[in-house]
Amino acid sequence: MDEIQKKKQATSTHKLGVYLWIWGLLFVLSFFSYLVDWFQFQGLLRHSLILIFMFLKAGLIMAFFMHLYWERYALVSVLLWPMTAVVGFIVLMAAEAKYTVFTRLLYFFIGG
Amino acid sequence: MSDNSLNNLPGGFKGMSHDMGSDQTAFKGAQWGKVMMWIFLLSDTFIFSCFLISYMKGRTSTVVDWPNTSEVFSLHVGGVPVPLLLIAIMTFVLITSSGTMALAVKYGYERNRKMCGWLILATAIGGLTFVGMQVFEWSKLIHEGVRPWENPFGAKQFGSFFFMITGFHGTHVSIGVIFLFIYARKVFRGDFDNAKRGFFTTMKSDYVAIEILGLYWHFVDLVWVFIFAFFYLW
Amino acid sequence: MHPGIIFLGVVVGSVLFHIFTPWWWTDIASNWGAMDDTINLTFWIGGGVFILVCLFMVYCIFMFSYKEGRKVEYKPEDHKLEKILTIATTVGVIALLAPGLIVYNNYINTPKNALQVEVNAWQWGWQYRLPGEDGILGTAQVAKITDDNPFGINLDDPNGKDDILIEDDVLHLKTDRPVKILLRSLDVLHNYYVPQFRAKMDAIPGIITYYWFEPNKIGEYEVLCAEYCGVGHYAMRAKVIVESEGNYENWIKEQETFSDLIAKQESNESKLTLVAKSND
Amino acid sequence: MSDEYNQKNTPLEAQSSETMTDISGTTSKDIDYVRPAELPEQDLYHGHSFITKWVFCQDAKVIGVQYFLTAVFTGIVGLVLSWLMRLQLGYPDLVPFITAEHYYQFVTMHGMIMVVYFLTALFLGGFGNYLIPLMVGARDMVFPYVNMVSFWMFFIAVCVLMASFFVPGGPTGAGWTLYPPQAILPGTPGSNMGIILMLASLSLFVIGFTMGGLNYIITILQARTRGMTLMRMPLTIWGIFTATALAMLAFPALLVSCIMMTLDKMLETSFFMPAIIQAGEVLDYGGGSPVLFQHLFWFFGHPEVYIVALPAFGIVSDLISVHARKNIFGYRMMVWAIVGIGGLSFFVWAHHMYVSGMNPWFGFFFATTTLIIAVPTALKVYNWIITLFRANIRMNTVMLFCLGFIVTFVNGGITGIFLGNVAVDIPLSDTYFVIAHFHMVMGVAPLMVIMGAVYHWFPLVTGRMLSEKLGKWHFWFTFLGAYSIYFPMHYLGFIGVPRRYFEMYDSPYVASATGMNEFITVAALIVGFAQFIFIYNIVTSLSIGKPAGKNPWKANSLEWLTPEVPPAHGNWGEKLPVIHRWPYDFNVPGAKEDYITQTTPPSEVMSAEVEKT
Repeated sequence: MDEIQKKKQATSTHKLGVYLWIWGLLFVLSFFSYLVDWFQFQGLLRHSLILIFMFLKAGLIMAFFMHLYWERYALVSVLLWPMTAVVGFIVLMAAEAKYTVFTRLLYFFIGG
Repeated sequence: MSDNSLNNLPGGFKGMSHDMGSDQTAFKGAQWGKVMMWIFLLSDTFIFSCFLISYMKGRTSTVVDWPNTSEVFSLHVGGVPVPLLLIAIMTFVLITSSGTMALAVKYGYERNRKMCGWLILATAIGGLTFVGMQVFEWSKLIHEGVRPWENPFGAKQFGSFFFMITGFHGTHVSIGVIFLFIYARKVFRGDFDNAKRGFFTTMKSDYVAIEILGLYWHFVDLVWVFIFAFFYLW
Repeated sequence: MHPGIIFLGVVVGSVLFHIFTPWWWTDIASNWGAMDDTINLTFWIGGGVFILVCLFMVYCIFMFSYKEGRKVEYKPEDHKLEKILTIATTVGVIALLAPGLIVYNNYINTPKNALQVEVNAWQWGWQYRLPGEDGILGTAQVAKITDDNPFGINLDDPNGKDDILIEDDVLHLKTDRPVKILLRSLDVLHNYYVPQFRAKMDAIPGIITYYWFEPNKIGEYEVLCAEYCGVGHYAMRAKVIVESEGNYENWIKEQETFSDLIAKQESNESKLTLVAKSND
Repeated sequence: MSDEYNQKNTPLEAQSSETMTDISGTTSKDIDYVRPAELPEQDLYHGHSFITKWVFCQDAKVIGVQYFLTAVFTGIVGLVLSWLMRLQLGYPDLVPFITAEHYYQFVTMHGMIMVVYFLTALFLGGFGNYLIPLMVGARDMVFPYVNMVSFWMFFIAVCVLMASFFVPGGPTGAGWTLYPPQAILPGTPGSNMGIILMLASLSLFVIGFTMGGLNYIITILQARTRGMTLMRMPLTIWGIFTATALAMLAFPALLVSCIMMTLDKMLETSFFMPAIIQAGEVLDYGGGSPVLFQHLFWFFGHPEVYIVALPAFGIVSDLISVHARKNIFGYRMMVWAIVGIGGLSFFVWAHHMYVSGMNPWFGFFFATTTLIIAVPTALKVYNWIITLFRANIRMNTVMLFCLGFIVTFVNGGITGIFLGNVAVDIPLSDTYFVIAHFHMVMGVAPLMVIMGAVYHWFPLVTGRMLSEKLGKWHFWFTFLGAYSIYFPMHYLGFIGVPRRYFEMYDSPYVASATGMNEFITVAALIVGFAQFIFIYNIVTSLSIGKPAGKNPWKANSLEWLTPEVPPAHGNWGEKLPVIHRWPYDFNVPGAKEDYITQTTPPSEVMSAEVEKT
């Protein structure tokens, strides 16, 4: 245990610069995503920009602030694989939502 | 002990199959509490995912217009509406507190009690500020007539999802703030240096606890990143 | 008695029960014979697997019950056998799935000439709306339902004016003509289910769901609600009468259209105002 | 040190890594080598008063028993409710006091109790707590305090659930699926306090379970003893582990749907509520989507089915192996099947919704994924019966229950293929076929395993054997009775009798079903009463049962190898056990005994030809 802790300390103590860098990056990225709204980008551009900045921020927080970058792959993969279930759920629910709004518009408003 | 230390283990994917095939622990060098927090956060991720998926379904399938968030959440500064100003400040505050938390973890492992304690306290105050601003935001919206069950700007579900999702996130922040204060006190008192036994669990205190608390706090920040993108910006 | 005999009895009993059962499908009265076929296919394959597995188990317990010092095979794995079993099972599963998906594809694609029928479900009863001569149902919303407009038809939709309204739970259908059932619920979940037609679908408030079938046997059928909808669920019945084209046309002529209903209400109102005036 | 890691380390190889071949060149010390401990000894809190020893106890074994007893209590409530339902269906004139409201309340509470508060709590809370630390060689769960809180959360959840029987309006009668809008609208029994208490109780259950689940997962992953690789764990642990992992990821969906429905009920939000006219009155709802609830519910609900089934799969594999005196066939495949079924179970949920009015194209996707899941499940069945082949089968009560499990599970699994295949499901869904299917596959089959497991582990927990004679009577009544309840019930579904009908009606084509309903009711009463044989057996055996001694079944796995029987707090006395092999070395050629325990070092069984797999 001691060894492990020492190892941990060794990696932790070196990283002040890294933390500050990530911290700065997060501010910049947040500012960028704010600018997406400020300039009122619309449509695909808006959504893809929002997603890109979001995933970058999330990735930075997870990788460095939550130390995932330094964790062993066993832990990382156990944490990330279940996300496929969430992704599947999102895709299917997006399709379901589209279908719902389609029938609502068709039978409640448009007709034919 | 020597052949167990992390340095001698294979890394990368080879390390993964080694770890999974080995005895005793699957996550080499990861303390029990830390793994627990990770698995808990995984479960919590599913909770927030379900909230956001419901929100996606609700927002897409309503035939009533969804309010324009950048107008609804704008603040008037000197008579000029600035879109999403408050949200931007809240994001700023939360990221700041995340940074201080990351540093607190670092100093905790360095057994720098003072730094660690002050940084945790700063994090707690950041969290408190965030909750305070959220209270302001809620009262502003309520003042404008938005309720969980109705919304003057368009679809009913806007109010419902707004209060539910930010409320659930705010609850997480508040719980985090409470624990941050408790842990700041523990750090200053030196519990982690003396391995004092916990009041409830009777287990010995260890600086790993700060990292665990940090994981939780960063997670709260992480969720905010998604809420900010999907609820306020989308 | 050796337990193997009883287990054998269970398997034999199941088969005999299946052969001699008086409980089986109601006679089919729609085009969905293919559903029965896929069920039968599943029955033969699945039943075969059930019998084989159970018989093998019974064989094992007869042959290998405990004997001190019996020589036991020590063979943790047998990759070849496992591979064969995996492939055989996969083939079986594909054989079941493929026909099922083909039938389902027919089920969700309604033929072009299908007659539309809107079923309105509420706690606890049914009513129907048929398109008039234009063959198109007018748009309608639950929120617009009033005493004067029991189906919530949008008044500004010209397609709705000639819709035929049936405020009764008996529905007449033409034989050999596909029907597209559009389900609308006013309150909770329901399900318009006629066992003889095999097809079913939930009615959900908030959206319109559909299914189709082609009734091909003249007769009267009972409609059951097949989705739990509150205390009255078990009593939520209706009737479908499948009849020849001639009888159907006679029936439909007697039904009231939406414009008839509006006209009637207007004349009632004017009568009322006349009465009111004469009372002055 | 480097040798250890350079050596190819595929899991099963490690299981019997040193066999006859390398004995010649090495000393016995080397072949017994096991890596040194990575972690320090666990710091345990030893209770010293009655309250800390038996009530707020932190010993996983006591918590397991507490879970077990609480779950069995709720299970008995569920059993009584099922009797009342069956009486109403079979002999409506006999029980005029059961109104439609009551009937639907019984249906709902029976379903919810049995699935969540009985089976889930029993398998994971009961067996999980008792067996995990023992089987992986830990002194206790990793967070004993959290584990204790977990049980008391569960206890409060049960209390809240039971309280709903006594509130005005009674418990909810929305069906165990709690579908909105009806769940929260008048017209359904218990739509006020009943449903609120139900949702609150479920939320508490989820919170409590999360605490327990974290313990189970981390104990299995991070607190195994020396030599215990993942691929040397008994399948029981694999089943419980995968089920717990599923629960950790599936219960969030339940929690979210509970929260949203509570808000719909109490604050009149419109998450699940579209525009509704009830009894001529327009309600204040609008724009919501009831199907969303169904998706959330089944995103939880389908994994939930496997949360119940996977521990049963695991436990039954161990029971079969021990009592057939033969290794489980295809261990590695069994593990992958469990994990694969678990993973796939998150992509099949909407097969419960084929006729729910969801996007019709989903049918193709979900039918395909559902039938894919049939393949690993079928492989597990093959492996169980192949294990029996050329074995040495003890025909005791435990084995009988395993055989009963195989029959009922195969039967229920095959009817599952009917319902998973979308075109076949359409005529059958919402009929008695569904009832028969899921009772067979996740009611009777897991119960067979639970009972078998009780007969198997009772000697460990109490130090005394259960009566074999009573056990056999109990088995035949339960198995034959339950089979004759649910096998004919499928045929009611073929006729087209819809489920959740308070009364069978006078429709001509179901008039013939009356006789069968009466038969099923009688069988249900008999099976229910037969359980009192079981309870009697347990109660009397506690004091007059034959003393079991150590390892009465001659099993290999760790739980039988504790210094004391029943095991004391801390499980292992002075020293933690060291593991040298998997738990299935039965009848190894060349070995003196017909079993080699997991702790037996290779040097003690030099002549055993442990096969290199």
